[in-house]
Amino acid sequence: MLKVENLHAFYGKSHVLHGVHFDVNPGEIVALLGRNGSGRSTTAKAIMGMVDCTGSVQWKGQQSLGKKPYEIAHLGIGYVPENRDIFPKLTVHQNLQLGEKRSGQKGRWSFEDMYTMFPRLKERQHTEAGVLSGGEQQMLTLCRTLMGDPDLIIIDEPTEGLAPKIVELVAEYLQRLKDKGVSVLLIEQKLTIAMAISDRALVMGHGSIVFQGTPDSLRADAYTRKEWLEV
Amino acid sequence: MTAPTSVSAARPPEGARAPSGGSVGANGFALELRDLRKSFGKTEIIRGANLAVRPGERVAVIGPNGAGKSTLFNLVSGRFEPTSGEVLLHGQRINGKKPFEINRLGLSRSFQITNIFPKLSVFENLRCGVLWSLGYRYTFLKFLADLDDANDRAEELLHMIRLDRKRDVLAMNLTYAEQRALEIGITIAGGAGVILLDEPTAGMSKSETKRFIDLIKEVTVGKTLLTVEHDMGVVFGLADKIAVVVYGEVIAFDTPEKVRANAKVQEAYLGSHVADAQVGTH
Amino acid sequence: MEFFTIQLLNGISYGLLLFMLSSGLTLIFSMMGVLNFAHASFYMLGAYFAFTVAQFAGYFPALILAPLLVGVLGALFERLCLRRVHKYGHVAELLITFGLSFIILEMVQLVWGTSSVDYRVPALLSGPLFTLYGTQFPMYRGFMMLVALLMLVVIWLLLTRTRIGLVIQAALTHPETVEALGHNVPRVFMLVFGGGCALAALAGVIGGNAFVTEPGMAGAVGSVIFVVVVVGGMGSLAGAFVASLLIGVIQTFAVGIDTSLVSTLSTIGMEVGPDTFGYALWKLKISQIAPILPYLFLVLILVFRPKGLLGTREG
Amino acid sequence: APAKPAPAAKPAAPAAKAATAAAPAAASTPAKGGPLSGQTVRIAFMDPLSGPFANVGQNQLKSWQFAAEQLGNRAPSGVKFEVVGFDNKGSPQESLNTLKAATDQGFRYVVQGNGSGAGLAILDAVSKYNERNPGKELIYLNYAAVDPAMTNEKCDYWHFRLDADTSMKMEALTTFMKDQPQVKKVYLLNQNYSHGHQVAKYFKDGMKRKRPDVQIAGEDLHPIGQVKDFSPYVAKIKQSGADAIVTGNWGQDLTLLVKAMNDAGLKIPMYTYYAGVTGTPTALAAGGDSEVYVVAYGHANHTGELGKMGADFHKKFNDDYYTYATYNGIGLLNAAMAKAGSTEPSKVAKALEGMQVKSFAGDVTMRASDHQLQQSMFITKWQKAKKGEYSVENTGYTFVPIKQFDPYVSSTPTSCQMKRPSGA
Amino acid sequence: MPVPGATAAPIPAHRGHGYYEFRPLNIGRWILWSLFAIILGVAPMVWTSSLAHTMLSQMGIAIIVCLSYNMLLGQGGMLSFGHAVYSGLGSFFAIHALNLVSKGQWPIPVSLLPIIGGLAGMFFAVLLGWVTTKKAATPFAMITLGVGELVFAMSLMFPEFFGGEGGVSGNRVAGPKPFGITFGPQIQLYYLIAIYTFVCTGLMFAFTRTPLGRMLNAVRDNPERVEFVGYDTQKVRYIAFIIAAFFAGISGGLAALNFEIVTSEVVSGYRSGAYLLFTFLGGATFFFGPIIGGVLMVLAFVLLSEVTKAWLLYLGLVFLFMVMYAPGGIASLIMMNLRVASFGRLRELWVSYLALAATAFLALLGAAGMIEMVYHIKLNPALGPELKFLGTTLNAHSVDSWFGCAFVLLTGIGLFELSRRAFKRQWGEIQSDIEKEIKRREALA
Ligand SMILES: Nc1ncnc2c1ncn2[C@@H]1O[C@H](COP(=O)(O)OP(=O)(O)OP(=O)(O)O)[C@@H](O)[C@H]1O
Ligand SMILES: Nc1ncnc2c1ncn2[C@@H]1O[C@H](COP(=O)(O)OP(=O)(O)OP(=O)(O)O)[C@@H](O)[C@H]1O
Ligand SMILES: [Mg+2]
Ligand SMILES: [Mg+2]
Repeated sequence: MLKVENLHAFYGKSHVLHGVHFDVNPGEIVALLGRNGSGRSTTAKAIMGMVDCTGSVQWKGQQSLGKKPYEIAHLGIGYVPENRDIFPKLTVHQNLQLGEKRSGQKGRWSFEDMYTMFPRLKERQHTEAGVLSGGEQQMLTLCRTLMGDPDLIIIDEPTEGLAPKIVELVAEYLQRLKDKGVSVLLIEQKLTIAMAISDRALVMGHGSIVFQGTPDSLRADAYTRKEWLEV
Repeated sequence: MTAPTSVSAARPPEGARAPSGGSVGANGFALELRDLRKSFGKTEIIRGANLAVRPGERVAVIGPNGAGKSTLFNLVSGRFEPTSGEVLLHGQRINGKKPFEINRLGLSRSFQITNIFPKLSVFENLRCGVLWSLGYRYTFLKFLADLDDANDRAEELLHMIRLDRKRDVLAMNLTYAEQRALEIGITIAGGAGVILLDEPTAGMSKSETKRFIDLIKEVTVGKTLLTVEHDMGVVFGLADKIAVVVYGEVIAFDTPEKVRANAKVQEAYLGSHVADAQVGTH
Repeated sequence: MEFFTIQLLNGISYGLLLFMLSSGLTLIFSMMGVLNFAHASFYMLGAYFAFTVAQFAGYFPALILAPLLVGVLGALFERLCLRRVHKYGHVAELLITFGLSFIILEMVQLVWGTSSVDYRVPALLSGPLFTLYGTQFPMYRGFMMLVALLMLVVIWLLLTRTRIGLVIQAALTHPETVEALGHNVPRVFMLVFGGGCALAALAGVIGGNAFVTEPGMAGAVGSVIFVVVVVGGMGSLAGAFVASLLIGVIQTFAVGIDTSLVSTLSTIGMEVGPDTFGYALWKLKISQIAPILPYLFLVLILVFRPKGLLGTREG
Repeated sequence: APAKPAPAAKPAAPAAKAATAAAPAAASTPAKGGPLSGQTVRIAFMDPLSGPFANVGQNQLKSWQFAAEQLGNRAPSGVKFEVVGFDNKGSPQESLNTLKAATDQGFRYVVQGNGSGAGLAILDAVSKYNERNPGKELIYLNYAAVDPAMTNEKCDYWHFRLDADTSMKMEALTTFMKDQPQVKKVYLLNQNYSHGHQVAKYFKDGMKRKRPDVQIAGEDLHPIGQVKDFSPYVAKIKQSGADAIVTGNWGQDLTLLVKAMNDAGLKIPMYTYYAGVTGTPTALAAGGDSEVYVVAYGHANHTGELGKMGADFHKKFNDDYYTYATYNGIGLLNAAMAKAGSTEPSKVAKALEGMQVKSFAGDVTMRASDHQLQQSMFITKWQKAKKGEYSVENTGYTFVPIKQFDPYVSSTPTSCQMKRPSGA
Repeated sequence: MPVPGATAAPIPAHRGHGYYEFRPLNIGRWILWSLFAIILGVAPMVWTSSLAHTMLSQMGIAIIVCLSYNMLLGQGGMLSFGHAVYSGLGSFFAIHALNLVSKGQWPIPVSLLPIIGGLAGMFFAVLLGWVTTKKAATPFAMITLGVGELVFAMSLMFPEFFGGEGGVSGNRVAGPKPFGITFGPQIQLYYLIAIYTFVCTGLMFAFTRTPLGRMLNAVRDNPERVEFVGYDTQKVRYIAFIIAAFFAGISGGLAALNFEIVTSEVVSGYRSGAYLLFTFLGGATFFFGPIIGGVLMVLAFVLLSEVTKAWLLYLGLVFLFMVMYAPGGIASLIMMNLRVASFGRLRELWVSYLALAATAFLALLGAAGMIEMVYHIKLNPALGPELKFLGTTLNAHSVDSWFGCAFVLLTGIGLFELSRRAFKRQWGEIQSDIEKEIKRREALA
């Protein structure tokens, strides 16, 4: 479904991704692991058309590289950025509204689904998102993207700042997404959870993919873990 | 134009850095919350929190998202004013005081979202943190370059947070982890005895977190430390005591072992196996 | 009573007029955070365009065409200039519109000359609408009030029935994220800026003949429209509306008040004479400062309520 | 303190450009030549040529250049005049810069009129310059700045005013109004600055003398240029029961007032100073019929040479010639230079004192005691132009003279204690 | 904050309290300041006309006021629309003081009157500043706008103090005359202004290196955090506001001496706007930017307007393009090139610069020719179609002139675009080389 080939990305003059190859199949959770600064977030941004890049990104057989972020979003890719870019002056509900690509569109998810998933958000529905607690903001970003009804969702560090119990909940929900036919590209720091729910794991190092395989094979691969994950 | 010198606020840095954890209040607590409450509009977020921290203690504050941990910090540090209840710093009541007044009384905090001076160099960032505590106030009759004590202290801090090499880099050009380190650096710069850290290791990888914990331990020797954390590895690695905040109340305040064993905490927060797993991987 | 009623009517109609002048600015300033110093210049362009169009096609086509033309110009300016400087922050945005206002002024003087043009109220709308206690209320004024109210409704619908307002406010802090959610942010910005300019021009079409169409007309409304927006509160359409009416009414009634501090002081038994220190200030009558009251109001509001009357943020 | 002689290092960039303005004099010029034939006097014109008041300044520059071209180069002196524009942007401080630029370029004659602020600045600076640079004196011809102070407490030997000052105009106006029996209650509405204060003050003084029965129904001062809507003032005027308005307002403060009165249907006469200034007639015409009187030293329907000049000016520039002071200005200089036998300002200034020349409305005299030109005054009325009357700004309206006063009527005393340079 | 010479010198390994350091950059600073002093001293000997002297005097005045404005804008992040209130009130008080001196009622030498102006500016800042600086950002900007409008309106209403339309005039030849210095001749006054300019610039620069100056930068960047390191942000802003007003007042006092007349225009919004525009144009992010801005302000108002009637149009266009392409002002352009120079790479660029300059000049020539023709047609129709333009004669009615100008313009633009692309590539390469070099040095350090 998503096929990334020979992707190079640049921030101005600095070359960050050096030929990334991987793909994501329908209904699959793929974990993208790696150390800080290895280029995982950049990969996500490159797919979304948010950084300068060359190479090829094919989405459902169509070249999406070179398109504008909003065009890519309309093709069905959702993106949850890593630093919780909630819109601080809008209410929680308005944040979610902005997730919809067209207002009032019918997709897999409704506002109610979101509020049942995280009751906390329902309580805070009419507060400015800027005053939400760190964790609440994290939940909000996730839901906001889901409102756009994507077929693939790229999530950058969704569990950061979440209480352990909520982390479990998120893991559970990611699996539910998968059941609904949504593919997930999960960028994670917390190995345990990533390994537990993903179908496949990718490890990134210095801007390229240095390992591809099942979580089990990664668990078995002590070298990769030591060299590229530092656990 | 120099601000009036109020003697009580001027703290000799050496004294503050000495392992005393700041002066001790009448009742022996460095920081005490008494039935603290805070409402935003109709919603009461902090519903009668009580906590008493002894000087030199390292306390981890944990609790579900939205429980009110950051809000507690905001109340204590003067960002918000409590609706009712009391905050005592070294036995002195500080509710309703402005952040800068509280800071001058010896309490300093870091932020959950990095909050530094992006267009100043690392060294300048630290020096800004140092100035007031050395009594320089609003003066414009002295050159910064001549303030030996401030410069030395800033250099020392620079070394402490291991950013020597980035001395003259603008803060906005630092990597995330470096910015977090700087955040801590500014927080401890003024030599406050009570330090509040809000999720200091968020967004860091395991190895960085580990390094960072060591750093925090090192720079807060002898101080009273309160830190919010979700990473149980950090919590158990750092804290002498744990305070559990749920729904705006402190439901438990005890040693790590006892807290972990506490069923109420398990139910409200830890969610059994993840906690174990995390602690395990550490 | 008679005086009161007439002044109330005057006050309300002046307030609505202020709202008409500033509605486009409210849209742009509140939504995009751009202090558009060229707003009044677009207002002037609207008047001049209408003057020219009206010569060929009549007033009512001009009422439509002039705002459209100016809207397109505004959108072009956003596209070619403003967009580039967005990343440098508010001061840069402000200065580029400053530069633009110079250019528009010079262009207007080149095309239409340095003097006023003979742009008249159409015959259909001239004459009194009704007469109250022997004072006429002009029909054109009624028309202006109507248009101001229409503008209010249209902007309100735009902001509440569409998500344009949300998109823009969100984009102020995290434009990239908004785009990643599937919204074409640059286009929305362009449309809003163009729309704001078109509103300014509409005010110009209507204000140009009610007042005077001359190169100085932009400068004349220049800063008072900022007062309206800021007093009302950034980000608040309702605020701007309330502020307009309030300023209109206060200013109008102040004209009728001939008391000064001297007279107030003397009623409480303090004698202030020409030798008293600052006598010039004490003897100032309220009516004398009526037209600058909005600025006083602005300062007081900002000191005691920096968010403005109904505002939600401080800028 | 002798100033360093200033070698004009900067090339005179704009001077050359505008100098071409003086095209060969029109064929109709009577009596060509004179004793100083062949000499050229360059006059620096300093008024706003850009910015909000550019329209007025541009018109006045053209008027000066036109008058120089038409009236120069002929008897009695035969001197040719060249008028060069300097843009002072209406600002007193900028005027001082343009004055420096002009002196650097060797100009010895300065004309200015648009605004007493700039006028007083120039008056003061010229005085100081002449004191500090003996032998290189400048003459300042003021053609429109009407602050009475300039010929009273602040009067200066090197300053000559061609316009009538506020007090003189008010003298004429009150003399006219005293004979209007229907005027019983007057409302004074003025801009809150020195000019507005003066209009109000001189009106009250004059009326008290001439018609003590006339009441002041109300008096308002409003901040200059700040009022967008005059309807509250109109309501107040109406409530006061006034049957006439006297105002020194100009620009939009005047036009908006007239419009508001029309809108409210308040039909009472307005006595004004500045309804004739560029742009105002257009705005007045667009506002509909109203009863507006203007007091001035001239009007739109002169006949004779001035009338012809007006027609030619209109043909040439498609603009109105209303700064008739240019006619007197050039005439006075011409005569004074002939009398002095020189174009040297120190001599010309002396000759100008008490100089009498023929003008478009009888003789005018430059009063020696304060350098205020004594001249006839007119009250004109704004109305639809009949056939043969001059259509002001192509509006189809005109200002018709309804009363002319001889110079003595509007002559006001002066408190000037002129300090004359030794030997003058 | 990156001030020339402020850029990092490597820290000496041993930092003792002896402070006997040899910092190479201090030499650079000495040179810069000496150069500044020399320029101030020599300028009137190079430009000798009386217009030039008054312009140079005004430049000194403008430099002080723009620098003081930049204390607010560049260093404190406070966008003021009412700075002229303080310089202007300074002017008024100084001229009244001057008149008292003239009358012999005040025994103060004329040379100290600017300080009276400064104190007056300061006094009003103390009075009005507390409410003004309560907030930063938009509320601050709008309060200054409101206060500015109020003061300006008042200045016209109170002729008793502000002198009405004619303002207040004075004669600077007054009081004692040490060494025969009367300040009558412009040149004497110029040197007084030059001394004030030098000293004030020095003081304002010194201010940037003091604790308060630094905290002001911190308040600009992150006011919230400042509160948590013990400082009251409002107080920081307030004190800085007062100091800025003091210097503004000094410049106002000098202006009073220079013009010997003060009218209400000095407190007008136009003035404040001009300070803002030209401070920005000079460059608000660098200390020396406003110096350039001040010089340009005088050049624009006095010279440009004499050269062409279209000066406001040119000014508008300059702002448009500067904000778009050099938002850091001229100072930032200079600093960018200095940086390249310090890595020894400037030499490679001069061909490109030459090409850029030549082509830009060409384009400008064409554009200016057309603009001048339009203005000529509009303003001087009666003078015939011919006009002089930079030594040639254009005919506004002839196709040739228009075609010629258009041709020059288009050729200029075309060539400019070509050389711009080449330059951009080259510049990019140099920049990335420099980045690499910096990284390398960092790694070594
Ligand atoms: N805006 C930027 N400009 C320049 N360099 C950048 C920028 N953002 C990231 N980089 C650099 O690109 C590299 C990859 O960054 P990226 O954010 O993709 O890493 P990551 O794997 O997501 O790490 P993290 O765990 O910190 O999120 C890093 O070296 C980083 O310094
Ligand atoms: N200014 C405010 N106005 C309204 N509600 C607020 C405000 N500040 C905080 N809240 C609410 O108070 C609650 C507690 O927030 P707080 O940030 O203290 O949580 P937290 O315990 O730090 O959680 P996390 O671990 O997720 O950071 C949240 O629900 C938040 O939405
Ligand atoms: Mg990342
Ligand atoms: Mg929190």
